[in-house]
Amino acid sequence: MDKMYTREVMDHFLNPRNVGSVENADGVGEVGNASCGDIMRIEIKVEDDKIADIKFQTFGCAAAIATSSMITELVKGKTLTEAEKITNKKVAEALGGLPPVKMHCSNLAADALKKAIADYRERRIDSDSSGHNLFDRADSDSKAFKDKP
Amino acid sequence: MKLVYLDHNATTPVASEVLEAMHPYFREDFYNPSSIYSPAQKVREKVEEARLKVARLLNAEPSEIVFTSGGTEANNQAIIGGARANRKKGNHIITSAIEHHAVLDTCLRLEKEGFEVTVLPVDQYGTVSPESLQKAIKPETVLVSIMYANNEVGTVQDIKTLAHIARQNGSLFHTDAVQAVGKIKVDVKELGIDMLSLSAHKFYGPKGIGCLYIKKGVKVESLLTGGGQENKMRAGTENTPGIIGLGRAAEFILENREEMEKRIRELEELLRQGIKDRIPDVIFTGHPENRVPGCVSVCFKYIEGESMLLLLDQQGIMASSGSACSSKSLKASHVLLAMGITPEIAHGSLRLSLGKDTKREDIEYVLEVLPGVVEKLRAMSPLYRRGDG
Amino acid sequence: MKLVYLDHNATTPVASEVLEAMHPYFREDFYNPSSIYSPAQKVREKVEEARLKVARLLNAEPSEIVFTSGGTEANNQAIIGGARANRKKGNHIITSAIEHHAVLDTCLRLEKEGFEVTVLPVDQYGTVSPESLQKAIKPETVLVSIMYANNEVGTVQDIKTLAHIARQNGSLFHTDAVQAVGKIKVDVKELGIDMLSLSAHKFYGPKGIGCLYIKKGVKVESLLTGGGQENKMRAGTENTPGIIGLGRAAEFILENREEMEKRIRELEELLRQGIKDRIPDVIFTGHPENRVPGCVSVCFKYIEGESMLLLLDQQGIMASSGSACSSKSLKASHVLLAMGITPEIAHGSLRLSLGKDTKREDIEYVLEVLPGVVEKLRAMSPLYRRGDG
Ligand SMILES: Cc1ncc(COP(=O)(O)O)c(C=O)c1O
Ligand SMILES: Cc1ncc(COP(=O)(O)O)c(C=O)c1O
Ligand code: FES
Ligand code: FES
Repeated sequence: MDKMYTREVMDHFLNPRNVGSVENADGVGEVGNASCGDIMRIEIKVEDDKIADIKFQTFGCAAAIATSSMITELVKGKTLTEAEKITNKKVAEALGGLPPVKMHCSNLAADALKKAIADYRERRIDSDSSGHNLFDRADSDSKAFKDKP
Repeated sequence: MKLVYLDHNATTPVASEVLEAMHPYFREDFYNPSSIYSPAQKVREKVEEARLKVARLLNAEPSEIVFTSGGTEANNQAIIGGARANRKKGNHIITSAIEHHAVLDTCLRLEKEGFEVTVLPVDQYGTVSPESLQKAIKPETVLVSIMYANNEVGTVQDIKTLAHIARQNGSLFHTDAVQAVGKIKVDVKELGIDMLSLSAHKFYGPKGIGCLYIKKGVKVESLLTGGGQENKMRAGTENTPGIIGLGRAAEFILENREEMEKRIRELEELLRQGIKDRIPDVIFTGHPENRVPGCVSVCFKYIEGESMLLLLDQQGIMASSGSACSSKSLKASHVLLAMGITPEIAHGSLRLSLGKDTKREDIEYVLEVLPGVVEKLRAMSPLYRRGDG
Repeated sequence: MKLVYLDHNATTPVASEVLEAMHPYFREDFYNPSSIYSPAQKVREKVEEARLKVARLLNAEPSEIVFTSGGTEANNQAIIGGARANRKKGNHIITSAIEHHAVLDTCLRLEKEGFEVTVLPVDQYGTVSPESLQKAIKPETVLVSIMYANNEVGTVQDIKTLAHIARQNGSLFHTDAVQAVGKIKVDVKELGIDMLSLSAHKFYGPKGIGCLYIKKGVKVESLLTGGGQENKMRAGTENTPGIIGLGRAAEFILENREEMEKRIRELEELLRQGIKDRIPDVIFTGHPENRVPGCVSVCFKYIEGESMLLLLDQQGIMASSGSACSSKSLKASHVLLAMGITPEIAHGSLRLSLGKDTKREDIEYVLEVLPGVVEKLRAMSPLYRRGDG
């Protein structure tokens, strides 16, 4: 795929980093829609306001998989504020660019991450005000899925 | 690396006997067949010989064959030329939901010009029912265009019955036989059709050449105007090596198709059974019986086609998928959607199309590689883990 | 028998380096360049490389090149597509009386669709005067199409000045450069034109491939609809060997044209002078200076072209004549008639067109044979006997 995808895209597609799910995730973000052909799900573990662990699962084309993989690498260990600053453009740049028809795939990754961080923050507020367990998996999962477009 | 080409519905290599037949017409006998001098007239003879061979393959008359630059041009010419030339009959066109874009988009273009277009639905196997045509057809129907065999799922239509309905109604019947010619027997007289498109590169002929069969007496406007070539039906200096290559490919098919079909159907069965045995959650698409040989169209749940293609490519396997990228999102195949397959599943489509040189080892290699590819992608898929979809 | 080919304006043999470049793409690298797997993507690269070479020959951008099945399709696409896409500007088209039928007949087709067509006259040398264009052009003129070099008499137009007039008026300017490319320098930027057609087989490339240059930003409707190939401008599986051959031919021209032109002009002069010296009552047609190299167009009084061609063919000389047989009677060339040549004289036209492989001996042989041929026919001619005409 010398022409269509860069070396970096192919590397992340063939050897995706951080695939899977985080045990007892602190935040979950899912964007996309299976009928449109792409769903991206990002799960994060937060420690000291930093992304201690991050995992993704993606249903989509090679560009979608590569951008998911790349974003997990870019933000791992970063503070939430830093992580939130990652734009779609930056992900695409880190991959050495994407073909024009594939640019929308990179939108998914940054959106999924933002959603995961928002989910984490929401849970803290919820648990702060209600005293519920901060890491109530079942509850948070259902919330994440309700956000599905 | 081992290379396995399983994309014969996209294009085929030129057979060595075909390339050999074409060869002299590039440099030695390069003359313009419309020229008057004897060396050019010899080329003219070869062009007419090629026309005869194509006619023979289709059971048509040589004078009914118009050479074009391929299947797309033949389809455009048939639909635009057929509809415009017979507009006094009416302004209604009927086609089907699973046509190639060269037919579908051309019908939609005519819609903008004031024609009314009815797109017939298909059933779960991709079949157009004669009843639906019977219901849709009306006195103003000038043209019906239904493809012979579908390029994605291989389903073959009952063209004879469909054409009969059109004829009873006095409407022209055209069939896009680009995926049928070379794979199954095609007899225009038996089918009772008015026009048929074919493309050489789908059956071991060269790219850039095809033809439109136009039944004697059927009026069709030409698409390209200029020199009076092809009996005024198609202007432009004849692509002589292409035409002679198409003729030779037609002859090759006439001589070898039956034997090829038998061999390819056997390998195809091996591939289907192997996939069934090795991979769970698969859905085979297309008609269970009425299918051209060699087309295995299958959807793997929870994963997406392009990713599959790229992983297969890494291992030297060349195939295709109905799933394609448009600027906004992945687009599922309009053929699979028309067959009622959900978009999620349609996104996971893979088409493996076999050809004359496909070997048993090739199939075995695919059966070795494919399960791992599907598994790898499923392991990444959020749909798979949750078990929905 | 000695064979002398002097009909290079009709078609040319594929150069050996061009055929060699095409060769791998028939069988080994036969892949569809729209496919995703790496072997197909390598073919895609070659297609884009060819586009770059063609662009370089014309001083255009690669994205401005749309591959077509030849000059005829390019002309049809430019005229129909250009006029339709810009209809809001108006419905007036201007062309000239000496265009190739692929332009002339296409304009007349548009006339039937409601466009108004003005056909500019030419002078005795076949030149379109800028003044006549200036007079004919009006606010509603959507498109002006004037050929760069004429196929029968070789006259070259002042495209730069003509295009300037069109541009000043906001009209699109197209030129049929099928007979110019390969023979003279063609620079689309310097000419300031919007569209240009070329055909590979006129300059040692293969038949069945050509291209349309469309300046960035110029809106043109596609002629063939279907798959989204050629940036949605031209549907159909790419004729990869053809495209790659066209690219190689463009490169060949870029490297060899100047040297070729010099050599061909010398031989042409030898031929002209020899005819003048040996045969009375001849009229050379075409512009005395502004002519493509290698085109000797001449009328022999009292005799008829087809008979001449057949006698020449008997001696292995291949040439052409503007005189062609239609079903009712001989038809004199519309080009010669437009130049004010009388039908009687126009019937006696002969075109000898030289090419890169033409040798001094070939010319000498023609000069040996031609006087006898003319004499033989004149001896039979009632016009000659009577001494009128
Ligand atoms: C069913 C069908 N129709 C038409 C075409 C167009 O043929 P071509 O690309 O040779 O113009 C194709 C293949 O591309 C096809 O599969
Ligand atoms: C001036 C001119 N325009 C257009 C064409 C048509 O080109 P083609 O026959 O390659 O389609 C020709 C040659 O036939 C020509 O000489
Ligand atoms: S996921 Fe949208 S096309 Fe890549
Ligand atoms: S003289 Fe032969 S065409 Fe009339």
